[in-house]
This record gives sequence, structure tokens and C-alpha cells, in this order.
Amino acid sequence: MTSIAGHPGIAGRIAEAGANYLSERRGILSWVFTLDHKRIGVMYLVSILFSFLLGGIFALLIRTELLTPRRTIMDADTYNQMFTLHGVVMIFLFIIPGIPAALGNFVLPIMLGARDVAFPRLNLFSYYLYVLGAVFAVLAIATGGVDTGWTFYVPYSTTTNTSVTAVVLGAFILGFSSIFTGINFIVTIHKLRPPGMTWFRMPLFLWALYATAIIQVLATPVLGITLLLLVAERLLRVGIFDPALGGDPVLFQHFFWFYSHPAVYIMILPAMGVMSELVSTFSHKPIFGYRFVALSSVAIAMISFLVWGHHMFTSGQSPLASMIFSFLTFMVAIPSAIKVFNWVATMYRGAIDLKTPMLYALWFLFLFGIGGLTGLFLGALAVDVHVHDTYFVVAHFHYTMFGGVAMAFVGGLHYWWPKITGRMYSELWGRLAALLVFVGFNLTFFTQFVLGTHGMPRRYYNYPAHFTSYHQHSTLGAYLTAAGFFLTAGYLIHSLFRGRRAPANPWGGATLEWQCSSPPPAHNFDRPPPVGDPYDMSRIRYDDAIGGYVTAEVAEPAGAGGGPGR
Amino acid sequence: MATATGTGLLAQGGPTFWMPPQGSTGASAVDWAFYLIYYIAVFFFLVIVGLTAIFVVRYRGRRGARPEGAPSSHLAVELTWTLIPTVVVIVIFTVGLGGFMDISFAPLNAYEIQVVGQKWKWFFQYPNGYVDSDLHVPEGRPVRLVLSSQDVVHSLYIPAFRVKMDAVPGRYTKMWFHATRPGEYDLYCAEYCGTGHSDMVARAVVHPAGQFEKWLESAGNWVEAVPPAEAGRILTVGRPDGSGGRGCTQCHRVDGQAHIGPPLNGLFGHEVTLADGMRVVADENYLRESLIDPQAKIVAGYQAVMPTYKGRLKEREITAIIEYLKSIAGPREPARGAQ
Amino acid sequence: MKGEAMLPAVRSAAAPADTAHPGAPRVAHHFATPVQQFESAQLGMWLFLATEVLLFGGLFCAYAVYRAAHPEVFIYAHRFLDARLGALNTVVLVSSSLTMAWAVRCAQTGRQRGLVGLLTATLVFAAAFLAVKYVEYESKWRHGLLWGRYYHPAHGRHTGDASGQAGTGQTGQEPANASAPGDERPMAAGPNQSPATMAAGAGPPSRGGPVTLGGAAGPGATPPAEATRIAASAAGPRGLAWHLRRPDSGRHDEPRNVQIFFAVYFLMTGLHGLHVMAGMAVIAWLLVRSIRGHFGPGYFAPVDLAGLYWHVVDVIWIFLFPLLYLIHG
Amino acid sequence: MREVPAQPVEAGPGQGRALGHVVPLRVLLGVWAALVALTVVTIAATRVDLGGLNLWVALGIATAKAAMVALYFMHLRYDHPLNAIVFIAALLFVAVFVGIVMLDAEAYQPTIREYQHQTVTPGR
Repeated sequence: MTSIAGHPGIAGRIAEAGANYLSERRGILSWVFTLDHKRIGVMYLVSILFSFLLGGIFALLIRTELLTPRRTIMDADTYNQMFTLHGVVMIFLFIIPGIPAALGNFVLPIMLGARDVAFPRLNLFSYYLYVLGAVFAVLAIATGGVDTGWTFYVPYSTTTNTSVTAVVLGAFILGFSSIFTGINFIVTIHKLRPPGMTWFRMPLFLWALYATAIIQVLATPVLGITLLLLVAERLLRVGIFDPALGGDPVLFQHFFWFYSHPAVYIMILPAMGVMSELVSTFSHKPIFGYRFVALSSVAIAMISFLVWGHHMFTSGQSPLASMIFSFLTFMVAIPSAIKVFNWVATMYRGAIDLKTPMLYALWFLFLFGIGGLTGLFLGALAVDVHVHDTYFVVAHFHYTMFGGVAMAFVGGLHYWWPKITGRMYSELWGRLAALLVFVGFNLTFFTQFVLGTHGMPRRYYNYPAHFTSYHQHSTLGAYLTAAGFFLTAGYLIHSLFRGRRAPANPWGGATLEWQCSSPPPAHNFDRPPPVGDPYDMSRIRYDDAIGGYVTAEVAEPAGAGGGPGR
Repeated sequence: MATATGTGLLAQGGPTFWMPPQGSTGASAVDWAFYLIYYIAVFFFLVIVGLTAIFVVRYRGRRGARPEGAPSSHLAVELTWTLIPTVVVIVIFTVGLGGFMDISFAPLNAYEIQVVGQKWKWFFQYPNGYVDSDLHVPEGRPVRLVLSSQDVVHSLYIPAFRVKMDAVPGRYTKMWFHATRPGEYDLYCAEYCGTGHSDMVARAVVHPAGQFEKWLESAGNWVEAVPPAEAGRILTVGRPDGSGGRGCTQCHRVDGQAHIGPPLNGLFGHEVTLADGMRVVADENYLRESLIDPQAKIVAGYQAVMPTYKGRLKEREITAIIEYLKSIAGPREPARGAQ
Repeated sequence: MKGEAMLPAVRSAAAPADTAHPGAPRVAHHFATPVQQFESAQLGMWLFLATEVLLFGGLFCAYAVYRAAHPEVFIYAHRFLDARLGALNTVVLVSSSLTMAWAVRCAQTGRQRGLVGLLTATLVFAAAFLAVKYVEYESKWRHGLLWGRYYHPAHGRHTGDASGQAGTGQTGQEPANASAPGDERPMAAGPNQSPATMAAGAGPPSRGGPVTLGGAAGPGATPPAEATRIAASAAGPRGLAWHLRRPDSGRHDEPRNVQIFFAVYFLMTGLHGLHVMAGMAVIAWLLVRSIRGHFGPGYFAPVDLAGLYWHVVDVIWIFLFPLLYLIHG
Repeated sequence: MREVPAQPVEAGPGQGRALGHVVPLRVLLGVWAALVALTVVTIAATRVDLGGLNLWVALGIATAKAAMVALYFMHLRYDHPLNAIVFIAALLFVAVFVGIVMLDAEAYQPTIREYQHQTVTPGR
């Protein structure tokens, strides 16, 4: 499963022009033992894209099986393993490390004008923990798979004899990889900010990563203890979740969701950070309401720890607790709404440039809009009793996670692609693939909302015949979306070899990473960059000669511009 | 279009674009809450996507164009789009809570049915002790279900009544509904429980007013009306439509195949080797004890996983099952043990 | 981040220790000043300690839920813990915290002999703590006071006096109790699917445990591997068929589910013990480096961070001791 | 959150503070003595039956001991305040977690007691 960015030959050929972090050292060892946050970011990126491919294949197999009510291509046990592995791979291997570890690792130090994260060795160690965790998860596939669903609910997970222990240990190890990334980012943002970059003159992507890191550090350990107890229950029959021995299965659900709901904010917050960067840069206008967007990230991080019970409204949880959780769930929706309104306001009277990253930002607004608003149905107690554990929930979290986080991830990938690889991808193919993904996605998951409200339960191998047409539309949509992503992979890989040489600032961004070369030198900046307001684009002009933007050297001192910090 | 038909049909409880037909009093309250949230969500969605579309078209700038510039922060605007959503969500919360209170607390005069979920079959025990694999309820009277599970977490879900509650091992969980329209509705297991999770489907049958007692009476003693061996066969293997069975065939086969439990044919009157090496003749007492206290004697080579049927099989039913086992006992002379 | 730190050739952070003058400050290439580097290390450590606190927080939550649910079990069972041994352990661990803090002070003030001596003392205290734990575990094991299914206390009559049942196992004989047939088969010899064999068995993919299906499945039946898997997961696990007739335990005055107390006890003290061992390994590594003279007033971060970790392990025991040993009416 | 003061450029962040604080020996020994004394107190407290208060007295003493270890042995008193904020945040989140789970577990205990009361035949 481990994957290095191709043999050194490719990396070398990609960026012959001048010494940069790719061409500075050659050979496989320069990658395996690198301490450079940029190389670690690239290694994470390649591994995460492989995981996305693997998870996507499981998704297509599930959708193919659901073409017909009874058996289509696999039996019930295999189907149960498919949706479990789809969940485990997509969540633990793709979407949680996705934006923070791949894009965050690469961009965060450069955005701070720093030379590396605070603990480079810990950074490499967390990558190898990710690889080890991935190996454990894949090992489970080899030894008969796991059929408990990614939620590992007891008593089923402690009594089935599929290789649950391997996957659980894999998730435990991946948890530590996530914790160490979080620790690294918090210390870097606190201690390595350049003089002049106060908290409210920091790019919003860093605010989002900071809020995400808080959740990673404070929520993941509880997943650690939950999985440890699960393994203790399976191997030593500790009896802590076994009702016959005085244990309490609903207590496991509390333990599990105390991590797993903040985990969905670990996924969405970095995506919101990318959104703030994309919308501001491609509207060529400072973000609207900088302080509100920044503080709403931290607000989401705090409230997200209080709402986990809305996963358990029908699980035997007491009505009193359900009432409290429902109210707090509605409170956590407010900061997300504030962010969306601020992004829309940013586009007002801007100069909107519909490049591929901006297209994915618009998809985020559309799809996360639907995802967020359907959350209102699930938060309302009376409606949740009807739609809980049905396809309505499946559609909701795919709209927020796939429609929100994956769109922002792909948008961010395109946005920083020139900076990471030094190459420009083809805009035409980019926009085409984006359209295909958008159409396919909506066809796949909007039908599932209707399936859900009509009572189609989740994780069903056989389903009543009257749902067949919905499922067939959904499967068609899934194939369309897959086609869109394969097309994306195609032109991105093509750009590695034939892409136009990227200028330092292809999009006109004002944050620091656009002030170093593409791809950046090993130590990021030859001279420490002037630290100004991250969204002051007044002095950035488009220069036709190099096909990119340059910062005009205007007389007034760097930081005097109308910063959003007022 | 969809929303119009939605509200139109809401009154008679027919199926709308979003919701299945309403089979209970609670269903209309849930649908009303659903459509309220639906309209609020559609409104906000149109505002966000509409504004975005307008701005993208209106302020579309070629590469290098200069923005017309606008203030990048405005406290009053920020406060408005913080307070308005807060008020809206509090309204939605209150509506949701109202419906939930009705769902959570059953009226005192509710007709109580015990429900036991086990790996991939529901059992409904009516007050007169009769156990059926389908839920039969009277129309126009509140019914309270008391749920528990034999093994893993299941969840009883009847979309038409808009009710769902997990069946958790080790405790009783309760749910209730007041059925309003006679008919047959789907009853699913909504919490993943293994291989047969999607087969754990039963029917919720609503009998018109007055006919429920008649049905219960006749169903209660169908065992007498049928010759014992035939009744035993139905109890063991179940009717062609799958009803009436007690789940025996999930573990035992009647065609000589070993499965989770030993095969039931060629058993009665033959010798059986137990796990501790003893050899016993499978007579009436052995069979009766295997039903009441299955752990007492375990056939060699099988797991001791059979749950007890004590309290879930009436005396008449046990004798009927034993009669059936006699009928498939095979040749009289004591052949070697089954394996 | 201006200043001279930018210009020198890029020194990798793992430059070999500057042994010329021990304890000289070495600043990694991405830090500007030694203080910034040291405070970053401290903040990173404190964040890691936050995760340790939350890890044990999960166990304290399980303790709180089960104590609230079965107070009579906790009152009944805590008398089997020897409060005197617990108190001794508390004093031992608190003293090890003292020696560790003192060692950090010696590193900061450059007293290398003091540093070596005090680190050794910390290791000795830690070993003493584990020894006392071993004594406690051994007596519990001997008296069958274990978790889950393995809880079958050997004592016939009651020995639970206020000071807790003394370590001397007067009963002595193996906890052979007259359990009803078929109920109390210890896990190890259990015939049905034992995840232990499955998890360990990364070998041939016939995952199902040693489940024999009463003779070869006849022709046309599901293939053995298939049957094993379907069979095992199809059958309800024996553990949950609780409405079997419970074994005639003869323990008339004992509340139900006493094993839940010992499950919580072994989980908490076991995980804490593992953390003590991990701490001992780290301190041993520090001892080796301090003997080689790596630490001094300019460079003592590893000693300080190990000290922080050790103090958190001590704080967790400070909470464990009263909650497990000193439960009162 | 106290912002890192924008320092004169050539000084670099953190120049104003010393490299860690040396805790005086008598403070260390004093804290140790107090901890041992409190251990004795908490054991003595079990002799006196205060009913419901016992648990809270024991927790109070343990919290006092933990605070002393944190402030002096772990020199939180002398460190950058951020370290203390992290430690207190962790304790707060544990309290939130334990509190809400206890609230729910207490509320649904009757359903478990009712079940156990009915299904398990008495041991004898």
C-alpha cells in the first residue's frame, strides 16, 4: 500500500528547472527518510489517493450489487464486508488524513513563512504510522475481511469471527497518526508564526487546520480507548460491553460517537479552510467577515464535542439526553451557516475567475448546502426517529463528506497542484471532469434521500422490489462519478509530464505560499517573505509574459494595506 | 410539483413524493414536521445557490480583471445572518421535540405486545401467550411494543407508522403507535445485525376494528385445529409463506445435513453420542429437555448455542413438535448416531 | 524569523550530539532560538499528555457508569483489594515523582552525578511499584477474582474484613468450583469460535476457530469454510444466552455481576501499569544518555519531558487509588 | 490566549524568557511531604463515614494532590501559560464526556434493572 511518488526518475524529470525540494536530493532513500514537510506531504498525497481509489472500488461494487433486489454479483457476507471496508478505508484512510496530512503538511509551513513544521521527525513518524495502519486494514481484507460496519457496534463486533481485531488495531494506529499530526500543527501555529503575523493576520486555512488539530488531539484518544476495550473484549472476554456479564452495549455507542462526531468535523473544517482560500483568491477580493469565519472554525471545534448523542436517538438513549443532544446539534449548525453566508458575500462585487478550483468551490457551496440543510431533518427528534438508519442518513453524510470534503480536497489539490509539482494542468479537461462529477454525484445521492424517507433501511443486501428503480439510478450516478474521477486522475498525471511550467503565483493568491517558486526550494524561502495581510490583493497584478500574477513593489510598507484585521 | 402534491395528499394520509402512506396518528405529526423543515431548507438553499449563481454571472471577471471592491466586513450583516438561523433552528428544534414527546411516552391503556429480536427473525408474543413471526395489531387502539434481543442489537422499524426503536440485549426498550388504516405494512430491522440483516423483514398487519380479537382467538389455538404432526411440521419448518415457524430451521436441517445443530430427521428413537461421550436414546424426554434446557445435553461436535424455548412454546406446541419428529424418525432399528 | 539562524548551511535536526562541551544548546534549523525550540517541545509534550488524560478519561467514565449502575457490587468487591498495598504504592509513586523532579533540577544545574543517581532512584521506585502490583494481581488470580467469565471466587466463606482480605491465600487449592456442566468452560479450552486463535492465526485463511461441525458436512452442503463462517456468526454466542439456569454458585449474599468491578479494576490498573513500564523504558534510555554526559544546563529537554510524562502517570494513580481502594458505603 | 508579543526582529520569539525554570529544592521536598501527608489523610477519611460525601472528599483530596504535582513538579506555575490551558482543556473535556454519559446511563438504568429482574432465574 505504501507508495512513493514514483521512482526518483519521475520526480527528477518533473522539475529539472533549478534546485527545488523535488530535485534537490535524488534516490529512494531521500524520500523514505526525508524530514522535509513538502516531501512528506507528497508521500501522504500519493498514499491517500490510492486509498481513495481502493475505497471507490468498494463503493462501485456495492452499487453494482444493489442493481437488483436479490443477489446480483455477490452473496450477503461479501456485501457486508464491502460496505464495511468502504466505510473503513474512506474514513480512516482517505477523508480524515486527506486535507490536513496531504495538503496541510505541504502548505502550512510555507503559509507561515517557516522552514518546516515544529517536529519534522514526528511528522515522518506519523506518516509511517499511517502506512502501518493502512497495512493492518488491508491485512483484514486478506484474512477474510470484516463485516461489522465501520462503527464496530457491540455485541456484533465482539461475537463475529471475521478479522475485526486486525481492522480495529489498524484504526487504533491510524488514530495515533492523526494525533501526532494534530500536535505538530498546533505547536507549529503557536510557536513558528513569523513576527508580524498575529492570530488575526493568519490565512483562514491555518485557522481551520488549527481548529481541526484541537479536535484531533482531544477526540482521537477516546477512540483509542474505545478500540482498546473492543480488542480486550474480543481477546480476553473482559465483559465490559457484554450484557450477560454486566456490561452495557449502549455505553460502547457513547464511547464510539464521542470521537466519531468530532471526527466528521476533523473532516469538514479543513475543507472549509480550503473553501475560504479558493473563494477569496478566485474572486480576487478579500474574504468577507474574516474574524467571523476564523472564530466560527474554533466555535465548531468546541461545540462538536457536545453533540454526539444525535447518532443514538433510537438506540435506547433516554429522552432527556436525546433532547439535550438535539438542541446542541442545532447550535453547532449556526457557525457552519455563518461560513457559507460569508463565502457567498465574498463573491459580491468580486472578479470571479471560473477556474477548476473555483468550480469545485461552487460545487462545495451547492452540495454542502444540501448536506448541511438535511442535517436539520436529522437533528429534529421526531423526523430522525423515522429517517434514522435509512438511506436518508447515507445521502446526508455523502452530501457533507463526499460533496463537501472530497470536493474541497479535489479543489485544493488543483489549487496547489502548480505549487506542489511545478506544472499546470489543462483547464478544459479540469472543467469537463468537474461537470461529470457534479452530475454523477447528484444522480447518485439525491435519489437516496427519497429512498430514505420512504423507509429503505441502511446496509441492506436484499431490498423490497419497489425501491429498484431508485437504486438503478443511483448506481448509474455512481459510475458517472467514477468516470469523472478517473478523467481527473488522467489529466493530472498527464500534466506531470507535459504540463506547462507553472509560475510562482498562477492564481493571484496573497498568502505567503505564492511568494516562493513553484515548486518551492527545499528550505521554502531564500529570504523571509514580507508578512502582510493574507487577503490584501490590491498590489497583485496579472502579468501576461509569465502567465501568472506578480506582486507589484509599491512604495507603502508591506503591512499598511487595509487589512481585514480591523 | 412534488411539494404541491405533498401537502395536498397530506390530509388523507396517502403517499406523497417524500413520505410513504401514513398508517398511524403519529405519522401525520412527523410528516407535518418534515414538510415544515423541508420548506425552510428549500428556501435557504435557493437563497444561497441563487445568490451564488447571480454573483458568478454578474461579476464574472476574465483573467486579471480588477474587482469592483466592497467592504470586507460588516457587523450588522454578520449579526443578522447569525440571529436569523438561530431563531429558525430553535423553531425547528421545538417542532421536533413536540413530536418526539408523543413518540416517547405511550398512553397508559396501550395494548402491550412483547417483541424479541434474534439473529434474523422477529418474534411477537401476544398477551394470551401466542407467539407469531408477524405483528398483528388492532386498528384504532394504541399498541405498546416491549422490545428485547437475544443476541445483538436489532432495531424494529415500521416506515408506515414512522416509528423505530432498537432492540438491545440486556434491557427492555419500548415504543408505541396508534394504527389508523387497516392493511399490511413492511416491518424492517434497521440496525445492522449480520448476514441475514436484510432478511429480517416481517409484516405489520392492521386488523379492522373488532376483527383483531377474532384473529387472535383463531391464531392462538391453530395448533389444536391441525393434526399434531402437521402442527409440529409448521412450528419446526414454518408455513410456505414463512410464518408460524419458530426459527428451528435456522440451525437444524431436516434433510440429514449437519448445520449449526444436528439434523432432526432420523433422530427420534435413535442413539445419540453426547459431547461428554455418553450415549443416550433420543426419546420424548430427551427432545422435551432439548427444547426447555438445551444446554443440559450437547450432541458431540456441536456448539452449545441453542437458546431455550422455555416460555416461548406452549405445552401443546412441544408435543406437536415431538409428534412431527417421530414422523420423520426413519427406520425403527437404532441406527448408528447421526454423524 | 530573521536573524543569523537563517543563513548557515542547512543542518539537519539530528546533528550528532556536540560532545565537546556537554549540554551546549543545539538549535534545529527551523527554530530561531533555543527558548523557542524548548517551549515548542514542552507544548508538544503537554498536548501529548492531554491525550493520555483523555485516554484514561474513557476508563474513568466506564468506572463512573458502572459504579453508578451497580453501587452494591463496588462496595462488596472493593473489600477484596488490600488498601494498605494501595497506600504503599501511592507513596512509592509519589516518591518516584520527587526523585524525577529532582533529577530534572540536577540536569538544569549541571550536577551530572545527582542526575544519574536520582534517575536510578526513580527506576527503583517504579520497579517497587510494579512488584507490589504483581503481588496484588497474583493474589487476585489465585482467588479467582477475575473479570468476565473467569470470575469464580474460590473462597467458600466470607473473609472480607475491613482491611480487605489478606494476601495469604489460606484456601490455597485451585478454584475448582462445582459449576454446572456446560456453563463455565474457561475460554482457552472453549470449542467455539475463540477470536484469540483467529486474530493470532494470520496463517491459512480458514479463519473460523477450531469449530468441528459434527461430522463432515454432507455433499451439497455449504463448503466447510463457508459453513464455518456462516455457522459461527449465525449462532447466538453462548455468552448472551443469559437466561440459562445460572450455576449453583452458593454465593448467596453476593450481588450479581461482581465481575464488572474486577473488569474495570484490571483494565484501569493494567493500562496504568503498561504506562509505568513505558515510563521506565524512557527513563532507562535517559539514564544511559546522562551517564554519557549528554545533558547540561543548555540541553536538558528530554529529561524535562520524560519528567512531565512520569508526573502524569503519578497523577493518574493518585486518582485511581481512592476510586478503587477506598470505596465507602 | 495571550498573543506572542511581536518581538524586535533580530531577537526571535521567546528571547525574553529563560530556558526552563529551576524549581528550588525545598519546594520539591515540601510538595513531596504534603503529598504523603494527604495520602495518609485520605486513608484516615475512610474511617469516618460521611455518607454520600465520601466520594467527593476522596476526589477533593486527590485533586489537591494532583494540582500540587502539576504546579510544582511539572512547573506549570513557571511555564508559558499555554501549557496550563492545554492541561485544563483536557480535564474539561473529560468532565464533559463523563458528565453527559453518566446523565444518560443513569436515565436508562431502570430499563436494565427491569430486564435483569425478570429474566434470570434465581441461582439456587
